[in-house]
Amino acid sequence: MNKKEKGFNKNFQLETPLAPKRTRLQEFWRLFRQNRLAILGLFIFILFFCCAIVGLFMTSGPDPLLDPAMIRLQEKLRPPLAKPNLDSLRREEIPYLGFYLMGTDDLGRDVFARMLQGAWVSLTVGFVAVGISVLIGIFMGGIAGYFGQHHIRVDHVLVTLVLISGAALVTANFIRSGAALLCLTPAYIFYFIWSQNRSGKKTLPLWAKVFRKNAVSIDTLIMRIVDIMLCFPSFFLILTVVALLPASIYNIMIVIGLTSWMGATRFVRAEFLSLREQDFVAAVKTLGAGNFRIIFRHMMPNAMAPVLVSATIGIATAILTEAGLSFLGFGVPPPHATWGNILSDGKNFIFDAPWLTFIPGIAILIVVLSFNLFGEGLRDVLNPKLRERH
Amino acid sequence: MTIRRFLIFAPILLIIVLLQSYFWVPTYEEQTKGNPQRLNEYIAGSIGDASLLNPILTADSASSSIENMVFEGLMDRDEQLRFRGRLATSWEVFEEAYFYVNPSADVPGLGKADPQDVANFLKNAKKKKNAITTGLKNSLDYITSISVIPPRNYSVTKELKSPDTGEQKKYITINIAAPARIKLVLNRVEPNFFQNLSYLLGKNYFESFNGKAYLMSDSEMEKGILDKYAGELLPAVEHNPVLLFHLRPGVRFHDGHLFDAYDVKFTYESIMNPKNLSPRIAGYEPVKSVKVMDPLTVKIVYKRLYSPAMETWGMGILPDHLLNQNALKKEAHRLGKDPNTFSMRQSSFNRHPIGCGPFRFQEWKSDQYIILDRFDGYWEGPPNYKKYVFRVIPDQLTQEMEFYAGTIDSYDVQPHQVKRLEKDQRFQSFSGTALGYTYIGYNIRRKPFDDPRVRRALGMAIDMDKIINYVLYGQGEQITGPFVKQTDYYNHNIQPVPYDPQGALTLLSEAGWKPDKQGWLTKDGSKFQFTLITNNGNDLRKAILAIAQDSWKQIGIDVHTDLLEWSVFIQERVNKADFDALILGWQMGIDPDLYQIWHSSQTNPYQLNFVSFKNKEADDLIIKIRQEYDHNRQVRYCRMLHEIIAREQPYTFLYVGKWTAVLDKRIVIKTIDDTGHIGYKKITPTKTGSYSFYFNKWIKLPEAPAFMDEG
Amino acid sequence: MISFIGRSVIQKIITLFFVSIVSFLIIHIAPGKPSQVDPMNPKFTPEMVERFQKEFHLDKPLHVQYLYFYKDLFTGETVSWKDNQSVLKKIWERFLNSLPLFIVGTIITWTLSFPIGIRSAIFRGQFYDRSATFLSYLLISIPGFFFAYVLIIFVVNQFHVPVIGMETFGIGDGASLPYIFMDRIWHLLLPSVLGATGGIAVLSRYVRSQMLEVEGQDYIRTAWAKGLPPEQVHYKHALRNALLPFVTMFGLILPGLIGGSVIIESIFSWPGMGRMAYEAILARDYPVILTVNFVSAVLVLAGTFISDLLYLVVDPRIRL
Amino acid sequence: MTNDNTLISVQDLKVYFRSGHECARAVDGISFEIRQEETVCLVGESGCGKTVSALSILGLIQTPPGEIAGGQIMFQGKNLLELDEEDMQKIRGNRIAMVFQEPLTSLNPVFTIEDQIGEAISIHKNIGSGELRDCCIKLLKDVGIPSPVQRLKDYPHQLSGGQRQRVMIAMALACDPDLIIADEPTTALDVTVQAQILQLLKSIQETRSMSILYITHDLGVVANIAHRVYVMYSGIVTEQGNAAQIFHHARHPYTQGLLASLPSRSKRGKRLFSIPGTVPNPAYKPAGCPFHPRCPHAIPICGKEYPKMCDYGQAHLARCPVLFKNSHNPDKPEPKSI
Repeated sequence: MNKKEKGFNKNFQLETPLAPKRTRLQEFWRLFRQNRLAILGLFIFILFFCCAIVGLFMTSGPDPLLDPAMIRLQEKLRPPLAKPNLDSLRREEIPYLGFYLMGTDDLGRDVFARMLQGAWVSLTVGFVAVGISVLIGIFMGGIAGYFGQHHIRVDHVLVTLVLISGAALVTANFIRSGAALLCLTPAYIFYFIWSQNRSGKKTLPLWAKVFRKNAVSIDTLIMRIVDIMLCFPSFFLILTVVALLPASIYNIMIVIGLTSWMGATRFVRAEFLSLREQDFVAAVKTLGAGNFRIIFRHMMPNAMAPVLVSATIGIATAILTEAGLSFLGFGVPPPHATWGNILSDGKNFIFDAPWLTFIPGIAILIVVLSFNLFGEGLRDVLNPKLRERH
Repeated sequence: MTIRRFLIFAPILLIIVLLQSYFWVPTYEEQTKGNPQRLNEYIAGSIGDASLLNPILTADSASSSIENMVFEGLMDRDEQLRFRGRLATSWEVFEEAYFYVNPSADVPGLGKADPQDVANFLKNAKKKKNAITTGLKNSLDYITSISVIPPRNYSVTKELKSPDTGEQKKYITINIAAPARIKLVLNRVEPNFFQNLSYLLGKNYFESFNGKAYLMSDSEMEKGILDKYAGELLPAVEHNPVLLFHLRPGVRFHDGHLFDAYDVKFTYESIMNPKNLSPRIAGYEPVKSVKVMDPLTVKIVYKRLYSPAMETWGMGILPDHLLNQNALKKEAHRLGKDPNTFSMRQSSFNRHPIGCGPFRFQEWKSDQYIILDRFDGYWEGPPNYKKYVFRVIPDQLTQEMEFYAGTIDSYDVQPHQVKRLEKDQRFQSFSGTALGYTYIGYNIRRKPFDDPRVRRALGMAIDMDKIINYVLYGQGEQITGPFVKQTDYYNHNIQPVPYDPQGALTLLSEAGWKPDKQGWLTKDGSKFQFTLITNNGNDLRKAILAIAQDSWKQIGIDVHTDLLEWSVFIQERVNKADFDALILGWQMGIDPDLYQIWHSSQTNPYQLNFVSFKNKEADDLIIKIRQEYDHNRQVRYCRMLHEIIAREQPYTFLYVGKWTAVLDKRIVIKTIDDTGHIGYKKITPTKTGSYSFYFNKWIKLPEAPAFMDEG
Repeated sequence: MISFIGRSVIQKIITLFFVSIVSFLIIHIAPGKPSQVDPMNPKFTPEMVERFQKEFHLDKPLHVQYLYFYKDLFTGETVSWKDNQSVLKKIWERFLNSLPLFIVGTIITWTLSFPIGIRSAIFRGQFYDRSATFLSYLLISIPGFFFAYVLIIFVVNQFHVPVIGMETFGIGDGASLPYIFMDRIWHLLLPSVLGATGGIAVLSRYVRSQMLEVEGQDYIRTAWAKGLPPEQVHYKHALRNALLPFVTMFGLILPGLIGGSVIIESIFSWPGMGRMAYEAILARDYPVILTVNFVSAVLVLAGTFISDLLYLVVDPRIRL
Repeated sequence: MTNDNTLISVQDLKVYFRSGHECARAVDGISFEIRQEETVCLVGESGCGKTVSALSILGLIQTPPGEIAGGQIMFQGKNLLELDEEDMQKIRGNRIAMVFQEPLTSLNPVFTIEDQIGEAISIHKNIGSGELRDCCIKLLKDVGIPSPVQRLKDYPHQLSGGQRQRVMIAMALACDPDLIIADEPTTALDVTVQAQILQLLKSIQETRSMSILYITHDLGVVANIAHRVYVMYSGIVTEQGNAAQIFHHARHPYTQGLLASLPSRSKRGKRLFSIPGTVPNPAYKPAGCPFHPRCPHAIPICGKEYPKMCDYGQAHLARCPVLFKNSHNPDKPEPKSI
């Protein structure tokens, strides 16, 4: 046998050279390309993105090429492709294209210019809102998934409650009692440090023991917060908050973001919980990597897939939500044009100027559709369970 | 396999069931043309539902439109805007004037006089008829009786008003030893009465009356505190205008109960009852007393001159027998509620109202419809329509489609649709000038709006014609002042602020605003910039916002705009006067009382003069207007006030809108004259543009009639 | 089992408590005060505002208001500030209106999405699957109100029948019962289809992915190897397993009872929950807003609870 | 090559899996036959195409992405590849049954044992429900499950691994098939249970006189159960013969490597041998002999020419011309195994 062993080919190649090596991205692209609908979605998405960028440059600045705010009352409700009536317009009022590509609205503003501007604004609303929700989601989900078993002690809860009620009292103009409560917190912290230094091994009094008892695990806490948030019907919550706050584009983005992070939190938490148990994390841990490094370098990239998918679809949802709010009069206020408010403004003219309804309506439809298809494609590709079977 | 079959057939079956329902549904044709019942119903559409059907508890327009049908007031205004009796057949307006005899004053030709002497002196003066001025002569002529009220002692308890609103309330008991008083009954209201009388009794007779001298307090209070109450408790002179209503006999509520003067008194008391939280309380606060003289006569005495008084009695009269203390207690018992806290607000009456109007309440389905049936016992004869239906359709567009389909009878046309619908052969359209106007208000507290030149210039920069033509589609008129344009109070001589951007620039440069290199107006190194706000949900205001921003940008003013939700807009910005400029509208009554909006005392937070317009002259006129009962004099004051406001330009008055409503052409006025002959007339709007003035006579015909006067 | 239920109920009650606090705070801290009476009415004086505030305890500190409100709520005495009607009665009325919409919508969603999703999974990657995918995404991508208008205009112009409201206006007088019933169904059709579009799309996608997941399992291969016909493999073996998560979703549709879409209800003049809540928000009618919120939170929690229980019942693998 | 008592013969079967522009040749032209009442083993490393061949016999290859690119499977005179789906169903479970690798996941978790066994019977046999139950009980008894009546109402998760595999076997036996394909039925089980299951299979094969196609990578099992053995590598059969021939006179370097890597008493204390490298990616197989990159005897021609089957007589064939030539060269001694 020894002889034979020696006889085995020494020049064998450990890895078969014939299978081409691909990076993860290439592999991803190879799979993604097979989904024609998703490719279509991506294509429209890129087109939309370009439009939005081009639109941003063409419609902003001190002297934009296409001024979406330019009011030409005498040119109102002109149908698409109509030529402007040159006699009645000042020179700066003549549309850049020489005609109204998508007609004009009830104030004679160029719908094309407004659509271009709206593309960027709608995109921003979608991205920022989803960005906020994804950030919160990753943060909360990450903490719940990674530090989940850590416990919050009774005194933490009490100190937080005292802090909050103190702050509330101060804002409600009961400054003295509020300040007293606020001072209690550092006092307790000092006491805590002092007693720790001093006592060492001495037994603690009963109340201190109660105070140091574990009240609730971080995971439970965060998931309960998620539960609480999920108890509010989402559109209704958005509507309440938007109706109560002064209308502004930022409020809308923030509100949509703040009310839609629960999904991302759950995804990230689930991924983290399963990743944490996996061998490679244990391996990294034994190598002495810090929590921060483990989370961001090793776990986060692996947990991103479902978040990415839900983010893509979230952008589409945000655009639709904004349109719905616009319908109720709580959308992004002027001077920002969004596709949502162009559409809801236009609906009053559905019999007199149908293009004001149909152009933004169909535009939203196409863009949201492309986002959804793209997201679906991503899901297929990123989902390892489905991938194996291809 | 069963599961698979089920999965395929269930949805198909479902779809079939759902779709086949189409064949059961009556088409619009069947509902309108094929349904003879439909001709006897009038269906109105509304965006919002009514809240409560009780005229004293609500002030929203949806509720009012139903309340007007179910309840009837003492009087209303006719086509010419004159008062017209409804539940009251006639009324008298006169005055009871009082003054305290001033023992310290010298009456010319009488010296210091006791009450009886003064009374006799006045009687003689009246008889002599050779007064010094015509004013005095007239005033004396108006007097119908003179009497002396002997002195009397009484005490009142007052809540102590302390400036820093301390938490504890203090009360003070004041003993009053009131001197003798003379009561004069005038046959009309004369605001200048005492002024004229002072020619007779001496210039200082009224002014020098020292009310303080007659006040005493038990407690060791400072004198100064007592003095504060002197003017209130013992005013030297007092006008007590009186309204005496003679009520229509034999009028019945829908439940058959006879209407009488006690119902009027009850209605007044309900409004004043703090438990009811009536939003109409302000209009009745000047009432001193409501007295039932006999079941068909009610006398309303006012504390002071208050010319809008008449207007307030158009309010629907509530049935005493259904809502008084006893009735409410019974209802509370029935519902198992605490009778002591149970108020009219909780009563089920508010959802099943009973009045004495032309229609009786039938059914109310929240957010769906309210149905009223005609009241056959209506005193003026029952209306032609058998039913009045109020449908709630919250979406404008679907309302429009329902109107086209014939399931709503009227539709309030949006400005941009007027052109299309006016020409439509199926409909008759009415238009008129609205009672409200839209304006841009400037916060005069803030610079640079404190300068009338700036305000004027801002107005000059806006091309009103453009707004009216393009935003309102011609459905509006320019307005120059705060009065209702179709009334006499409106001063038609005042020219609107012209559209003149160059002129605006000149005015602004007079005020110190010069263009900088980029064309922005600056003064002392700071740019002319401010924020213009309005509420959201109003497309016209939104459009004006954009236009104003654009026009001001043209002359170099940097304007930011903001749209706010209504209640935030009102409560956070308007009420707290936290704004630079705003676009808003006022819905006006016909009465020219402008106290709340323009008087300088009304500029505090939560008051309506939020632009802080303060003008001495204007203040005087405003007071005079609300005290003047004489129409012609009132008109004169109003026109003067109009002039001042137009000069000061605290607002840029924009426009008063024109409303257009379309009705099915088959709806006409049907009249039956004494001989029983039936005549049909085309519906024509009244002077105020109310096309539904003769609503009780309306009826829908199967075919549109051809009238001679039709073009 | 009992300890699970007990623990879960206690947990839900605590959550509910926090929900009540959060919703109370959101509403009260946000700008804008309730306006029972139009503040722009010139006849409305500041003294009256004060009196209103007193009447509705708005002058009290927040925690007292909180106690007042929830005391009223639990004794059933909460009344709307707008019209003094009992809030619970109002909600019940609206609930009855929303109910048929909800039921028909849910039935449409569930009966349609299953066949669509299952067939997509069976014909994965083929034309049917692709077009179903495309269509379902098309449906969720249309802005709801735009779609509603297009549909309404189309139906009204083509068929000349009313689609607005809960029934053809005035059908109550004189029509026989089947007519009234069918008329109701017709009026339910468009709004519930519109309400269901999103649901169909999402649910059918979910059914598809669940089916795909299950179809890849070994026991499906076993079933094939037994020589079962494809129907039985797909509709018995695969479906039974794919159904598990959906059984639990039955619990989660419970909150939909009180949801109701403001937009669809406004467009179709449907006097449902959504619109009442929306109008309450605009009028700052706190009792109504808070009660709706509370009830919906209760339903959400009850829904999750039911779905947990259902999972226990349905999945033989889980035993406590 | 086919005898009269051949039950099934697979000839030149090719199964490819396409994905995009790639084509994985999982089974690349294999031929084997199984005679009646015979246990045949298909041996090879994981990923060499054993399971795919088995599945393609039953027509369970998903198309797409899989496709049967050629060959035929003759079973009782019919080419299974040409049968339509309906006829195929009549064969599956009825004439040919299969036992899978993972008893844990191969039983449907939501149906009871009775459902799952009974289903297999009722689908192929016309049988009343009472009879069905008896059948199930008998089957369970046959496969050695204690107290079968109680077990009937159990769900799979309530059984142990060994019992589940017995249930699987019972299911396979349900219709008295002519051939049972057992795809690594013991891999997931404890060693003791493994032996029991093997014993069970063996006894069943003897008592019921059926054929078994046993797929495994475990040569120990092969030695225990097989009458004849096919060794597969990368989608092709590299060597075939009866158990003795394969174990004692392995002719293919791959088989030799496999045997060398078996632990045995004689090798105690020595380092265990392992074949270097891994099975090639089925989409990117090397040209010529697929084993040549790992082969100690490889010569340049191995990388160019596809090797032919070389007949060593007595139905012992191996696909290695190099060793065949060597063995017939009198200069060199015949390769000798221990």
